[in-house]
Amino acid sequence: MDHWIVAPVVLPAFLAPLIVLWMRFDLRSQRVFSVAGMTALVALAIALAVSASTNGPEVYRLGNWEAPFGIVLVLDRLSALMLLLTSVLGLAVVLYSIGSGWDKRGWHFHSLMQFQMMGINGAFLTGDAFNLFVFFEVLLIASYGLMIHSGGEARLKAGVQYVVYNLAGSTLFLFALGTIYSVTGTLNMADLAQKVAVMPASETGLLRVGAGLLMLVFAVKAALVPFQFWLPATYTNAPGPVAALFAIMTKVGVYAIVRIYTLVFPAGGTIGWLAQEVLLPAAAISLIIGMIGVLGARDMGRTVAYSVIGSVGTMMLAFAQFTEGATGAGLYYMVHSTLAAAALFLIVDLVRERRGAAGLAITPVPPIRNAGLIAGMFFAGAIAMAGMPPLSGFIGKLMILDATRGQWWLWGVVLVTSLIAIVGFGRAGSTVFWKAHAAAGDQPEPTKDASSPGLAFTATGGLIAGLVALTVFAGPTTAWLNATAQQLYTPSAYIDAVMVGAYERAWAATSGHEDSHADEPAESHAPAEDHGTDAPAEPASGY
Amino acid sequence: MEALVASAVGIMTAAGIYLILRLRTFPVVLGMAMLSYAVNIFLFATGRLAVNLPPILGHAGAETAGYTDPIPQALVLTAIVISFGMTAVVVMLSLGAFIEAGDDRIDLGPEEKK
Amino acid sequence: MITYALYFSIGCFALALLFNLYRVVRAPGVTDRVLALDTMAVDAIALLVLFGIWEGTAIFFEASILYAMTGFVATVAYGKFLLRGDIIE
Amino acid sequence: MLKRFLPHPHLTLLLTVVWLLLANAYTINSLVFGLLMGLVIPWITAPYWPDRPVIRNFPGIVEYIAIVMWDIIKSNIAVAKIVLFVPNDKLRPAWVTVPLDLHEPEAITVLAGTITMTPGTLTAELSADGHSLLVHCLHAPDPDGVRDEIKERYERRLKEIFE
Amino acid sequence: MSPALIAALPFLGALLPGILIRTGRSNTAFAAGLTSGLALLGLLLHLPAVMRGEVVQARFEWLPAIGLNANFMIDGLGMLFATLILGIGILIIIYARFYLTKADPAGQFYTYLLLFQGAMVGIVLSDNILLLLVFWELTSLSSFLLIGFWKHLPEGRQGARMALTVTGLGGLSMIAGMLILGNIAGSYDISVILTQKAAIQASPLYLPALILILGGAFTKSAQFPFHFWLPHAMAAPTPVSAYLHSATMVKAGLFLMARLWPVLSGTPEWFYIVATTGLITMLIGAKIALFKDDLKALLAFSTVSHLGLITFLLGLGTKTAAVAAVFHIINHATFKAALFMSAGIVDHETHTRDLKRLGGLRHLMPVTATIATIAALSMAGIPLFNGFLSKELMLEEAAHTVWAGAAWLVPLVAVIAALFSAAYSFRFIVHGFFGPVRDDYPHKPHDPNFGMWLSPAFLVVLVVLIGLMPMTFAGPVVQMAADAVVGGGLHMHPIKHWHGLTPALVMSMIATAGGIVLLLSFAPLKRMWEAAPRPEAKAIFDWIVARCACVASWITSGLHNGSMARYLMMFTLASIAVGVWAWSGGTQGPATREMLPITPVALVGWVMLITATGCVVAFHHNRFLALVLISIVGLIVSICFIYLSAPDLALTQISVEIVTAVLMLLALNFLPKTTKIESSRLKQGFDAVLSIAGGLGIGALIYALMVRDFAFETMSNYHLANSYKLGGGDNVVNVILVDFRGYDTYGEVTVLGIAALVIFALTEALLNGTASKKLIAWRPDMLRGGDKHPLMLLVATRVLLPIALLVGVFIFLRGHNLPGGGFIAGLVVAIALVMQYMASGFAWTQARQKVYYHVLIACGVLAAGITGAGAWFNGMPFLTSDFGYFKLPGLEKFELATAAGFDLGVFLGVVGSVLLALGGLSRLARRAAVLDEERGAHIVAEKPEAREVAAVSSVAYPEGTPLPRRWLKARGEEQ
Amino acid sequence: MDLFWEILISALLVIGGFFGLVGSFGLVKLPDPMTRLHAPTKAATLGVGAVLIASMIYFAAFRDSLTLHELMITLFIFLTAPISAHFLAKANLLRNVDRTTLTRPEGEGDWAVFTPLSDTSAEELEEAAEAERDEAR
Ligand code: NA
Ligand code: NA
Repeated sequence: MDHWIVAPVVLPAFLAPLIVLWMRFDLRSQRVFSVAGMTALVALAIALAVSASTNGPEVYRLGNWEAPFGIVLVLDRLSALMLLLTSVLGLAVVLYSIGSGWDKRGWHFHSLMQFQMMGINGAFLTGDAFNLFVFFEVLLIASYGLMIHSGGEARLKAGVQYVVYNLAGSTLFLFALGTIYSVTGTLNMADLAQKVAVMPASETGLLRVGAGLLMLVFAVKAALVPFQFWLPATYTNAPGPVAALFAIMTKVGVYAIVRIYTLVFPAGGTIGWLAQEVLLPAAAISLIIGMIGVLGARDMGRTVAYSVIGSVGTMMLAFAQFTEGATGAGLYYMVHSTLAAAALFLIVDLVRERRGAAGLAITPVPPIRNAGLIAGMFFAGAIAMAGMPPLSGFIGKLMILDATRGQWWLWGVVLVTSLIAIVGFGRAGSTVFWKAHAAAGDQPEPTKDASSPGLAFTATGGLIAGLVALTVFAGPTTAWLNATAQQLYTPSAYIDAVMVGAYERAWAATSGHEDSHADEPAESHAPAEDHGTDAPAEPASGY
Repeated sequence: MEALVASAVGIMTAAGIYLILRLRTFPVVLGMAMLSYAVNIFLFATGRLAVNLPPILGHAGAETAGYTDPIPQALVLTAIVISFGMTAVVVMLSLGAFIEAGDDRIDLGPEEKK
Repeated sequence: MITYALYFSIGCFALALLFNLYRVVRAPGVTDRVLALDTMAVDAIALLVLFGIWEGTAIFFEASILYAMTGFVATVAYGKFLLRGDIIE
Repeated sequence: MLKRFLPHPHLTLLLTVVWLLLANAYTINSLVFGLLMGLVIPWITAPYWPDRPVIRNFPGIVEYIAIVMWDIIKSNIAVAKIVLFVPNDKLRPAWVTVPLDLHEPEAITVLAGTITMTPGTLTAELSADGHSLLVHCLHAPDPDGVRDEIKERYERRLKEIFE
Repeated sequence: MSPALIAALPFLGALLPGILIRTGRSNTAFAAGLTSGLALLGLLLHLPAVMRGEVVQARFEWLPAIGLNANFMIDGLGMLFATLILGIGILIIIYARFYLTKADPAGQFYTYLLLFQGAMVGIVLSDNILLLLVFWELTSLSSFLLIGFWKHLPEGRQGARMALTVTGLGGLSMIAGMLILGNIAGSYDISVILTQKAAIQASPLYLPALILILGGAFTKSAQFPFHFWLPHAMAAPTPVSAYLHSATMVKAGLFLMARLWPVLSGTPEWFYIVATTGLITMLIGAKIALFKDDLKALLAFSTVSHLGLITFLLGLGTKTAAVAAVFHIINHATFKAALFMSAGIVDHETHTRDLKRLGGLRHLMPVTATIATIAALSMAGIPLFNGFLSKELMLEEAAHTVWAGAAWLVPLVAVIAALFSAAYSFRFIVHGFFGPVRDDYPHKPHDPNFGMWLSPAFLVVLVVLIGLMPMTFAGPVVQMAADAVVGGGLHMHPIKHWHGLTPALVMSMIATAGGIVLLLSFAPLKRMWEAAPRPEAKAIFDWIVARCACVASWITSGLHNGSMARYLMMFTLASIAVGVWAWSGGTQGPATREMLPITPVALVGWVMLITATGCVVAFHHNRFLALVLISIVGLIVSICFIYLSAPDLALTQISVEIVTAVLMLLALNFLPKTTKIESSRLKQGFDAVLSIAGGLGIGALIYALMVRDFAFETMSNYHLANSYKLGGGDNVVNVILVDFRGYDTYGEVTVLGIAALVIFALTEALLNGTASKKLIAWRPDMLRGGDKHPLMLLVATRVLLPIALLVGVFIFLRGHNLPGGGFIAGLVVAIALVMQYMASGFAWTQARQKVYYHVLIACGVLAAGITGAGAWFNGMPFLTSDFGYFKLPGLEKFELATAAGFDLGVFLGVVGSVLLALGGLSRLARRAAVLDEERGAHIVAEKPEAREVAAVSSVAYPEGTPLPRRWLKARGEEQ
Repeated sequence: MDLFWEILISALLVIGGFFGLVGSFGLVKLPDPMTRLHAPTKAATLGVGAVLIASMIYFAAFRDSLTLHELMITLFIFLTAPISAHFLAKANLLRNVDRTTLTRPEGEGDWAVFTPLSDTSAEELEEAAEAERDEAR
């Protein structure tokens, strides 16, 4: 078995406590190890992506227990893609934090980053619904810590809302999981898929409730309307690099929706088109609300934050089609918008760090240091985010429009909101960067502790370069992503990889084990023995 | 018995929802606590109810009666621990916000009064 | 005979719990309520033990120990709060 | 030498016995493990309990416990009677100040605990200088008698045990 | 040279100014010019082939999945436009070198200009409409940068935004149109689309596609009613105006209409939309231009008018009109660019562009005056200049056009437009250059140096040459381009000066004469014009955008108003709605399980739980009381777990309960002790209804679940059967936790550890940030007694600690087989230590702590991880456990399981996390408790300094314990 | 012999139940916080104690498993109950008891709970008490 699959979880899970244990007081070592860890994660993710694109879904049985009795990790194209995206973002963010000095403004930044990676990677890899909850919590709690990194009134108040909102989400998650388990008797996603497919009609009511509530949980993470409320204040008040990292957080929700509603509750199956019926209107309204927010926001951070909501809406419009083509387009747009949002948050942070007391308000302040370069990057980021050519946002939108042909209202929404976003970004950018030249007063004093601004710019530029690469190599990228979509819409490969022979092997292990422990006082365990003998009779209820 | 448990879960949920809709952090935290009780019992009850059949081998009251479903229990244990960690963080966070802001309102004000 | 005694005892402690509850709901001051909570923990331990006898299982004793311990700590914590505000000084 | 490996023999014994009670398995394994714990835990917790008291009169403890047990039973009956049959307006609650001769904190604590556990009395407070206990009586027509009984029945014995 | 390379060259060239600008502006301009020149050269190498009717192609796959490919082609139309773009580009680059001052960032200018040039060349050479879209939008973006080039000018910023908004709008509409068009045609390649005329025009989506595409073309080419952005784009430096807003970019819309002419034109829809729009634009633009005093504004509206003219011609859908359109495109590019550059020279020299302040310049700057006069006469349509020829062709076409049955309408409008056109052209000459020399120019002008007038002079030469010998100098090009426009097979009639006394000539004469009359009566007309109310497009646009922004702001901040209650209300509402809706879409089977009987004790428990819950809600304003009540709920819940066969849960619940209570009390110390009633009765009522709905929903859900069996065999049967055999433990829950689903637990202990780290980090932030001062200033807000460390508690906790630790060890060890385990044990030990903190205080206890809690947490997470990773050495997956039975001499057999190592990790993590978290809270309290900052400095952190504190505080009793001084003295004497 | 154990166990159970009930009844019946403190702390200890002993005997006599866990629990309750009561009494002294009804202890100091510490000045305490009284009204 290929142990590398678990490495994206275990590596940060070891690194983080080691940083706490040995390097608590040594920022330099923390930085070295953090960057090394992130780099290793990138390398790992690349290797896993290569593996996933040549092999089918690969299964890693934790504790050597067969599914559904133990927890399995499953590596397929989609999870490999998410791992890669996460680690690239993580690396950029860590570099930026070091360059901007954010990491030294509070405790445990680097260990929390590693824990954050552990949580996100875990969520992307797991093949078990409850384990998904656990890793959601890991990534959430790490994100709480990162969000409030270095404190301050506004940040803490926004932090309270962020945490409380997500606590409500976690509660809903448990209600949903409980419902699903209570109907199906299993938590493994592949096993669930099998069982849901042959679910007796009498159970569909409750099952649908479980599926519907679960959708909402993911909608909370993805910040889909009406669950988007937590996002603007959180992203605006979080430290810049953290907000950039959070670009992937909404995608965790998106990932979960894509995964669960192609694998476990496929559209048109037992539960009908439940997912689409919920998702499509939510996505459209998110897109509208988000882009209106881009225009209506009075602070640059919020401009970007709302564009994240809008972009999630955009990609969900594609995913909610539940077709292979649209999913491919959605995946492309997801990769693009993650990088674009992260880049924009870093740029916004560059601005904030240099505008001193003026903060991010969309008002003219005398030109900041490196204004030209920052303005250029903002221009590029905004173009990408608004979906203007030539950057990947345009291509993504084009693909989504192409895949949703015939739904004219949807085209209208996408195109009109694009215009609103263009106007919004244009206003923000021209006020902050251009009107600045007309503003009176001295150049604002930048924050002192940027140890190496070059690194910060490199990290930001790197993300923009990523967007450019995504544009230039759109052909091969979409080919890969379309194959990913194809894999998602042939879930049998996933299910087979996890479940074929699993019950038989599991119960065979039981009988094999009886001999090796024959010397044990078995008489005190008579009830267990009873179960052992009669249970194998009905293992494969899902087949 | 099922009716008692279900109604208790429902009432605790209702109490929790009411409290999280308040305007100060403290009642909201209390509401979260109520909700987590409710969800824990909910999750636990998804394994169906059983009296004196703890999933401890060889300790069942009547050996033929079997055991109650251990999976939800394990899940609830995990959930309890996680929600404890979360509660600790949210309590500390709301305290920090209170100290910084001088009040414990949970609202931010329109776009944080900007 | 033991069965009836158990019935009686369980009934007593259940009733006791309700009395405690009354004192929690209706009390002039807060100390009474903490006291009622403390008593509840003690009555709960008794019920636990009685339940153990009823079901013939000794599996609940650890719970009893823990209840005793936590009941005590809770009372002390609440008491210290009433006394000083800051429970860890 | 023995002192070095067994700095708190009473505690070690107590912990070993408690372990056996807990484990409820009276086997060699349990005994060995219990002893091990009995040695290790006092060593770990030593900083948290500096100045562990020296018990001077071991048999005295047994006698004291017996007396207290008996008094608890008596007290419960007495209190039950008061609760059930004495109307509230007939109740004569009283505050009694008990000046202390005991020195050891542990001894004072035991005394205060004993007072609380026995009939109708309850240690409410210690004076700031540690000289006196403030005892509340549920129904004490004769407060001075209560004070004298406490000093005679419990404090004297505790002084023998601890000091 | 490959067409792709021709399009790419300007982009590559755009990189140069950034590098070269340090070596000087001339080098930069030279490099930029060289790039354009190179591209032009490459292009012209293909001229012979294209003239022969060949199409040069280059194809690259970019995004084959949706048919977006980098396909380029050079045909006649592309050749013409590309030549114009690159040729005029070179002239503009030269002109700009002298126009820009030293203060202007010339490097940026050339970068933007070349970006624009590349985008423009890309548009005209694209053989793929999606690729064309990319370039199309790029021109919008680069023009945004160029218009806003002078960042300090508000007009520049506003003009840039307006241009971006309007052309962006068009671009988006065009995206939709192109997607539809490509879909009808089955390909996005233009060369393919152009062959699909029948299919396209027959498609029901033809009209939507047409409108959407025209939306792009009209906005770009400033057609009515989108014409208003163009004059405001004149805030750009003049070279930009000359290049983008007269010669090239605004012609992109025309190009597009010409490009798709073969497949889109010829239908009534096309005619009525395009021709009408063109005609109206022509008229309106000309009329407004006459009354503009700003030279550039006049030229801008004139451009609008001429663009309308060309649009009108294209809209007619006839081949002759197409020829006229192509010809006028060339002519307009030459005279209008020359005019803009002249206006720029005037501005540059006199420092004003206001016609009212000018006049008489022909004496001071004869060269400029000559150039401007020739170009303006061409614009007016005076014979011998090229403008005359194409205008004649237009009037000829107009004369034969019947609009909705009215034969007189189009000719009439055309004549009026031409008349205005003549008038403003004359005004440009007369008011600018004729008349007496004034003495009040803002700056005394003279002719600029050679470099600045070279470019317009060159264009004016073309104006004259084409005007004189059209078939020699323009004929082949017009033939080539027009042939491409009409889709081949064009037999062009020669362009002649004299066709006899045609209606066109008459109309032309009327126009010229009328123009002169208009100019003569200009002053009264101008007064009338200024007196008349007229819609100010910019004001309307600004109003609309401001309204939109305002509404957007209102929606955004109204929706996201920071009210958590509303956010959570929406959350709840949506959850209930989706739950009910989802349920109603499925079926619900009847009950299949027998219910358990309700025992009296259970009923009592239920009553208590419900009462306590109700009281929490009713009394939640009294926070302390609410905590007590919550503890009761917790107690009952844990008893409920015991009753329902979940001892592990009960133990965990109750021990978590107590730690939570301590935590909440620590926080409540600072927080207000009561919650004021702030919500209105209405809100309370609504919240109550919502909560009850939510409660009913969840209650009904769990009831419905409990009355039915699992639809399939639950997986836990396997766990029950194999917990002992394969997991080595009797406590199935524990075996699940540490073995079957140990990975969950791994995540869970991590969560706990992270929580503690977060709390610690937050504490540090509060202690070292602005909060620190607030903390020091904080004063207790409740009654406080005097006894910090009550003696009885002190003694009791000291006695209890060893026993509690023993109990912890016991619970840890038995967990695998009986209720217990690492988590509960960890909590027990933590609670035992918390008791020490409560009794003896933070400093005293902390000083006795031998291990930092950070270390415990890290070791816990690591221990769990290492146990899990240990399996790798056996070649097994992460977290694979093993167990065995061992025997030591003298002892009985005992079991050892690797899962215990995992549980140990959990144990350590829990102890460390709980204590680190509580410690954080109490450190805040310590900071608050001191009256002066000095003592605050001694707060013990998880830092090496803690050891020093430990050394200091070796006293047996913490400060503040009520110990008799007498005894202390006595003890001191004893020692 | 079994009958003897049965009677013993039953008696203990009845006694336990009785005292448990009386303790909680006292909590309801007695007139003021100080007197209420007496009832449960004592009655309940005997109540639980009797039940615990009954349980111990029951398992030894009828289930053949001598467990002494119950002793542990009893020990624990007996050790902790006075402390809880003490704390609540102190809280009562601070909040619910008129200070003038108490005699001051002999010697220099006052009762511990009334001795102000360095961290809170007398005025502050007074202010807080004032505020708390307002709150109560
Ligand atoms: Na767990
Ligand atoms: Na356990």
